[in-house]
Amino acid sequence: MSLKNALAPFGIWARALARPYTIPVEDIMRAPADRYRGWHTNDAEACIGCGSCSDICQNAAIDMVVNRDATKGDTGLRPMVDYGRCCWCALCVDVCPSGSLGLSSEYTWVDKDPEVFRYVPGVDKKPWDDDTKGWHGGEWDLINHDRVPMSMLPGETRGQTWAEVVLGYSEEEAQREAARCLECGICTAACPAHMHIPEYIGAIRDGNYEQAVNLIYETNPMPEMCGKVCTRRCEDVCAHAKQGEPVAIRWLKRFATERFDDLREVIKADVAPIGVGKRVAVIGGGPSGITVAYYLAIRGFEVNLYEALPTLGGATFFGIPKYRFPMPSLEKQVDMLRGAGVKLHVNSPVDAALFEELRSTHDAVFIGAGLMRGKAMRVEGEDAPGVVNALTFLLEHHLRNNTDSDKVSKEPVVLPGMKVAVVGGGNTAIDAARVSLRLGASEVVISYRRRKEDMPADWEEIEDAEHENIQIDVQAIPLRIEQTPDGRLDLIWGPAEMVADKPGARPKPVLVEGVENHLVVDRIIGAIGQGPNLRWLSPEAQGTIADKWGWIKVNEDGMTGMPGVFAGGDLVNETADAISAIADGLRVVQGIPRWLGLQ
Amino acid sequence: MELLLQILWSSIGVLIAVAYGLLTGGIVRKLFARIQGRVGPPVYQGFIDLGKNFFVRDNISHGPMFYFGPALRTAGGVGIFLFIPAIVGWAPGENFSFAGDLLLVMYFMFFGSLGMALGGSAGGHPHTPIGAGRGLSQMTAFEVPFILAVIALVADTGSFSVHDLTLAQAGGFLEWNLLTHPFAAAAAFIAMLGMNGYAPFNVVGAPNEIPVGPMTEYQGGFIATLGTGRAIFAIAKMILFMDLFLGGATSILEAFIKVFVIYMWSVAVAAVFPRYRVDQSMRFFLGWPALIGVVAVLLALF
Amino acid sequence: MGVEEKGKVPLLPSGVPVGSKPHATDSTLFAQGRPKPLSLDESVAFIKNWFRAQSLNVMAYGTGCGSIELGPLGTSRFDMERFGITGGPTPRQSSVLIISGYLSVKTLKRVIRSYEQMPNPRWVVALGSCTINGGMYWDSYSTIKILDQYLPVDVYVNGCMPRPEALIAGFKDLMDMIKRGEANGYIEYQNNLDWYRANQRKVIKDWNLPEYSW
Amino acid sequence: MTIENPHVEKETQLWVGPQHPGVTGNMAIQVWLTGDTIQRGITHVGYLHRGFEKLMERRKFIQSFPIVCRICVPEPDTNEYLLAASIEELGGITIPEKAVWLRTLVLEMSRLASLVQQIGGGAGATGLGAVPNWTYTLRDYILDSFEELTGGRVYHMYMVYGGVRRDLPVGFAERMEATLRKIEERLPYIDKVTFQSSVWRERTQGVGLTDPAWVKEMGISGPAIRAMGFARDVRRDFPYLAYPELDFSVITSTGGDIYARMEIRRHEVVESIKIIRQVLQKMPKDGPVAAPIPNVFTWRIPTGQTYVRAEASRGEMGYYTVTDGSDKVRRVHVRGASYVHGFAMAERMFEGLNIADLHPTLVSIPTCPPEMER
Amino acid sequence: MNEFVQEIQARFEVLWSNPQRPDLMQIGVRQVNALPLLTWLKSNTGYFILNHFSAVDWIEDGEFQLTYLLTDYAARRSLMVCVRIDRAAPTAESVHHLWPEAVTYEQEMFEMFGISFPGSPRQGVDLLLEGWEDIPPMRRDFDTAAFAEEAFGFRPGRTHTNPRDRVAIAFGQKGFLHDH
Repeated sequence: MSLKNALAPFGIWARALARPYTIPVEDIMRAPADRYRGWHTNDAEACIGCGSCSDICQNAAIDMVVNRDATKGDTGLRPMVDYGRCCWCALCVDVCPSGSLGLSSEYTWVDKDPEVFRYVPGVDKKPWDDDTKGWHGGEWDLINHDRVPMSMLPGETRGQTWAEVVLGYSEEEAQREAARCLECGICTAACPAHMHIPEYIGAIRDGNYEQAVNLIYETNPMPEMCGKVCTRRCEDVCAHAKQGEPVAIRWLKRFATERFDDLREVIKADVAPIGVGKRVAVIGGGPSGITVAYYLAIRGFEVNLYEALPTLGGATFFGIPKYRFPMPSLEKQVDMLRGAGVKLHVNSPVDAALFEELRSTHDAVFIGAGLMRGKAMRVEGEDAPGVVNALTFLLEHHLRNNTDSDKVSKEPVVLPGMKVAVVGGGNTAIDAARVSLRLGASEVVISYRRRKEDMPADWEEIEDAEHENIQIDVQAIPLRIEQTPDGRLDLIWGPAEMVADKPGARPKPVLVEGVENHLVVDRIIGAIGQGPNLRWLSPEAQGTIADKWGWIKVNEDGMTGMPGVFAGGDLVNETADAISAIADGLRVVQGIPRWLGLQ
Repeated sequence: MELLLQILWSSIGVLIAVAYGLLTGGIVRKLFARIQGRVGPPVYQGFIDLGKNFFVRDNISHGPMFYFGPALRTAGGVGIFLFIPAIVGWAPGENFSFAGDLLLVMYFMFFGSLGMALGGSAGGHPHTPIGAGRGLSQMTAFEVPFILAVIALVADTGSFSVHDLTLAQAGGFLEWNLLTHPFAAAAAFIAMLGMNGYAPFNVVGAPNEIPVGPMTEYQGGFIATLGTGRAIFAIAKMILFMDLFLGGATSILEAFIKVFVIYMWSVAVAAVFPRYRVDQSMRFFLGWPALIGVVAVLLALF
Repeated sequence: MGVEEKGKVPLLPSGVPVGSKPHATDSTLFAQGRPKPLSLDESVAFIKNWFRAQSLNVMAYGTGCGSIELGPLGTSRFDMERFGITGGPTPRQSSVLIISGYLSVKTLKRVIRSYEQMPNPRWVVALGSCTINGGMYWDSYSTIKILDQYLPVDVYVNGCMPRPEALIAGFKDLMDMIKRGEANGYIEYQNNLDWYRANQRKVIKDWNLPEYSW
Repeated sequence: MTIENPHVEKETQLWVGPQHPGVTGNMAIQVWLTGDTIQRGITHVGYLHRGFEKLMERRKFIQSFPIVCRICVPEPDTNEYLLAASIEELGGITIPEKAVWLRTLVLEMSRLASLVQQIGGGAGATGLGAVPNWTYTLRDYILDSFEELTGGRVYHMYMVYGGVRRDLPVGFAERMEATLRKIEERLPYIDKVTFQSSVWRERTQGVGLTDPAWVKEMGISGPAIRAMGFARDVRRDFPYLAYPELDFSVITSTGGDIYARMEIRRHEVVESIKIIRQVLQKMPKDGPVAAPIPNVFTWRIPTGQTYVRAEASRGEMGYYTVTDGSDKVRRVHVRGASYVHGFAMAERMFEGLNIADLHPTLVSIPTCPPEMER
Repeated sequence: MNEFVQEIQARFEVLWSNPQRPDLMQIGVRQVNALPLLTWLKSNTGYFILNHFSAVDWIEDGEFQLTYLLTDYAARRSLMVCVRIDRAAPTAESVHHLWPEAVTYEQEMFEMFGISFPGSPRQGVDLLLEGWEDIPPMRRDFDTAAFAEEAFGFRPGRTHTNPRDRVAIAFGQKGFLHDH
């Protein structure tokens, strides 16, 4: 034990004179690091109550509690965090699709009562609510926001061909896309037909496509149509849409149905044959008519479907061009109807007499005739030759190309090399423009009264149209049409400026006086909109079931004022898209048995 | 009558000694904290701890013998204090030094530890006998150099009375035994490290081996008594060392300062050394400190 | 050689193989009778409470993972000693029992034994989320979920695990409560000992405790 | 649970029980004493048993990521890395370059914090009050850097499958350098009081001896084996992460006693500081910090099993992970270094030990009870 | 590594072998020649350190799998020996005479899985649990959440509404292919 070792330790007495390490009492509660994970904060408005945070939490610390009533894009639930369970791992923040949940950097919470350590962040006021420091989403997210890209025909060439533009997912792509789904179920609420979306997306992810198709057919008899042309309300409210691209629900539905060429053996329905011996007549082969026919047929009803045009499909046949919804997939779904035992009567328009006869011979009648009257532009010079309504233009085009009906001239309205102007901004206007482009029109112009973002057409359609370099003139109000000396047409239109309407509605275009522009074209197609056409009914029948503009009024079972007569589709609801027509059909499928007392 | 007056003064002396002991304990805790880089408790923390221990509600006792532990410990400390002159030449400060001598004082020193051993063992906790065994064996080890130093001093001055030993050093600090009997002082001061129970010889009450040894079962009021006992025991020993080696004190202030300085010696060592095991500390004390003691005795005799 | 090599399970002197002793019920080592209820005027004595609050002894028993933060708290960075809080090596010398997080059943039995050895007044501070509703180990088969059922808790400090700063806030809260005379968990434990004992008996099956043999 | 010693003669049986300031963590040593020397000792654990492996079998992969770091409190990051590495190996995920360096940084910082704490423990066990205070403060400075980098003080939950969750904050390197300099400044003072102090050397030299013959029988690792002269270090033997590109030396010493083990730790602190400086200097400046992983709600990993190992401050730690094609782990077995040290080796070291040296020996091995019982 | 597997193959029947990593080879052997293989590996190959020993519960196949991991630190390689034993009456030979730390592994596996190792010194002694009366907890058929709920109970007062049900109730989700 050398002397040096004995004396060495005394050297540390110098430490006694130095400043102590201790943090002084007044700043013990020092500010933590910027990204310290403290108590939860939540933006109750941005939160959609999808429950992803509650599912990911391995301590079952987060309960979804009712905070407000459920709406289309919000389940009305808000996460309540139980700090008797939480471990501050912030996985809930990283998985939050709307990025509303975050952790503040506050770390002290002392209390005598154990029940107090539970609160709904963003709803119960806490001192750390507006703390921007702490752990917030965005830097490293557990969910991936971008969608699996869909392969499409290249922009320039697709203008010339009728081949389908969207090519569909491969199996691997579909499973990868389906794996993105957080299964929160908000899309089910937004879909008018309330399809079992998370379930069938899960089935696709796990690879059992048969179960997926069966789940789809639970509420939708025309899934391939929906898979190609639906307005996708579900994708607008998808949890991913908040901060990234929503799950491609429509394309996944299409992928599932395209896996099977003939769905008849695949779909297994087991419902009680309550309709045996009962007869139902369906007028109109549109989506609503097909839904009523199919679901009643599998329940044993004897269904007679009357369709004025040579094929079924209604607006989905003549309103939607074949590069978006090819004939084979329509035929496939019509085969399903035949498989279900529905007697189809094509090329047989119903008039007042046949309607009365059907009412007497059938226990119930369903009117799903759709909007067959194209609205006029109500502009002076509209009756000049070369001005045609978009509805008739598309109807004749599809009849001419896809059926051998003799009621239409072989000569198409738009000839190659012509310049065409389309007035209107909806899906029909876009389709009319793209069809005339494919008919060889040298140049196509769409003229619309409001701004581009107000166009009711699907943003994907507008993008595709612009890809095919179709020019869109916005804020143009048509004034009058005149004939130019060389037989062409001059569309005279005035610019409009937008005036705010009542809150929530689109702004109203108001004409700027005194300025007139000229647009010299060969053909003008009016796509202002469509209206109901019940002239085939007897006047007193029209009086009982429809209002003065021709819209049919129905109760919650879908029954009109006339007992035994049901109605659905674009004639009844104003949303005027296919899935709402199917939803009306589904309501009637429940309504008829209940009215007949068979339930 | 004069005896009654002396009893009054001495009891006041004891109270002052306890208060000063607790105060010094607070200062020592502050010093340890400072060297550890901490702010440390307030200096009066000793009094608060004492108060808290008194106010503990129920004292779990293990029979009558259990009470004797702290009682004997405190009695030992008070005994030492009463029979040595705190302040020489001033009647109240003389206490009862005329009645007792160095042997009685040294008996009181052993008396405290024996009491603790018996009391603690009554507690029935297995840690206590091990702790007591350690305490007693370590005590015998550090008593050897101390006794040799005392023998050297007594041999030199010829009387066992502390009063006489102190008077023998009167006349300036050159006369202090510290300087006149350096070897005896060295042996005694090293032995003092063991007596105070600070590191490197605090294995008896060390918390992380056998938690607090004999004191395992004591709580509440017992610990309060033990606290006062330790306070008075420390101060009394310091006064004894002051009387034997630093020429006693003629005024209260001088007593306070000298006691504090002696105390600082054991604190200086304690803050920087870890603990010896019992056998190591025995080997240490019976090593060169005992040798120095023997040399001191030889010097004193020849 | 530390490990028995005999390959035969050693038998106890009573002939019963080691480790398979039948589980005793409440052995005599746990408090049975209910002590006399304490008079309430005791707790209005402000002086006594002031002294008790200013010098707390935390029992040196790291029952859960939160006890790692007692290190920085007790040492120089946060230094709880400046508030008069020191460590108590054995239950006898300590007045605060910190349940620093999850509590396995095996530890619960020792904790109860230590808690009952502590002299009154004694307090329990519960750290972290595991003592409130099970924390991360809510579905574990060996940890208790609600500490309240087995021991009276005076202060909860939340956090997984609570930082030393939060612990200091917890201790300040406890000291204030003691000074106001509201920290009476120990009175509640004594007054309804049967309820606590029933909950404990539901969870602890083997009440054996190591006997010290000479 | 009690184990009676059938052939009791005149030995005192004592429990250095769970409630004891002199036991690292929460475990109990049942010792038989004659006087002060221990005849035989048996380690009892189970006081911190939460059944991690059972819980992980009920949790999806991403959900067992936060629970894993709770296994060993002084050094949580080795667990995080090992689970991430095993799931990435079975799940076929490669992590980006920057994540490799960030993980190495976090592992070394955690190792440094744990070593510094163990040095404090080693000194504190023998009765020194000053050193544990300093080392806990130094460890606290490192925890501040952790808090800044990972968002958590003790539990970092930072190394997730595919990489790490956040990049280096701005100016982290300078602040880390300041912390390292504080540690280096304090080390000489620690040496004065421990390695150069006569009393401490007497308390630790020749105490708590380990026998080189055990190396053949038991899987000893870490400072315990390096104190016997075997240069065994997983970072060198089975290199992982960025360790192949770092130069550091494996410290060994001879004697196999407490002094040797503490000396190794003392030099490994210097090595760790050197490594951290290298990592901060060589770390690529930009690039992603995490690779994309499948949707965590439905991530399935095909059947497979693997054993991944890493060098924790206590020795070699390994994860045996088995997946069975479902979205949960079939089995995870956490093999910590203390599993061997605490039972087989410790019980052999107790023989002939003085009861006063029990705590310094346990701290010097060291034994980390939650790692032994999970 | 493959030539080493051939070497083993020569002596004992190797059911399957899988080179998981360059430094980790996994082989499966029958229970009957597990102990001889381990003894041979320990005595005359570099793999004499038992790094890790644990069990996996393959409840579907009605088998436990014992996994021994042996490491050769000189060659810096590991060998994982997997042995399948029957689950109904799980017994296996003890290896504590080869490696002393196996005592603890076996003690834990008896307590956690119920695999008995006749002759293992501390079999049956409680290691992790005390007074455990249920089936060994690590077996797959032991449901720890149900046990926790029944034995300890959770703090009342928490309500959870599943977003899916709330959406279904609010908007009447029905299927038409089946009569719900």
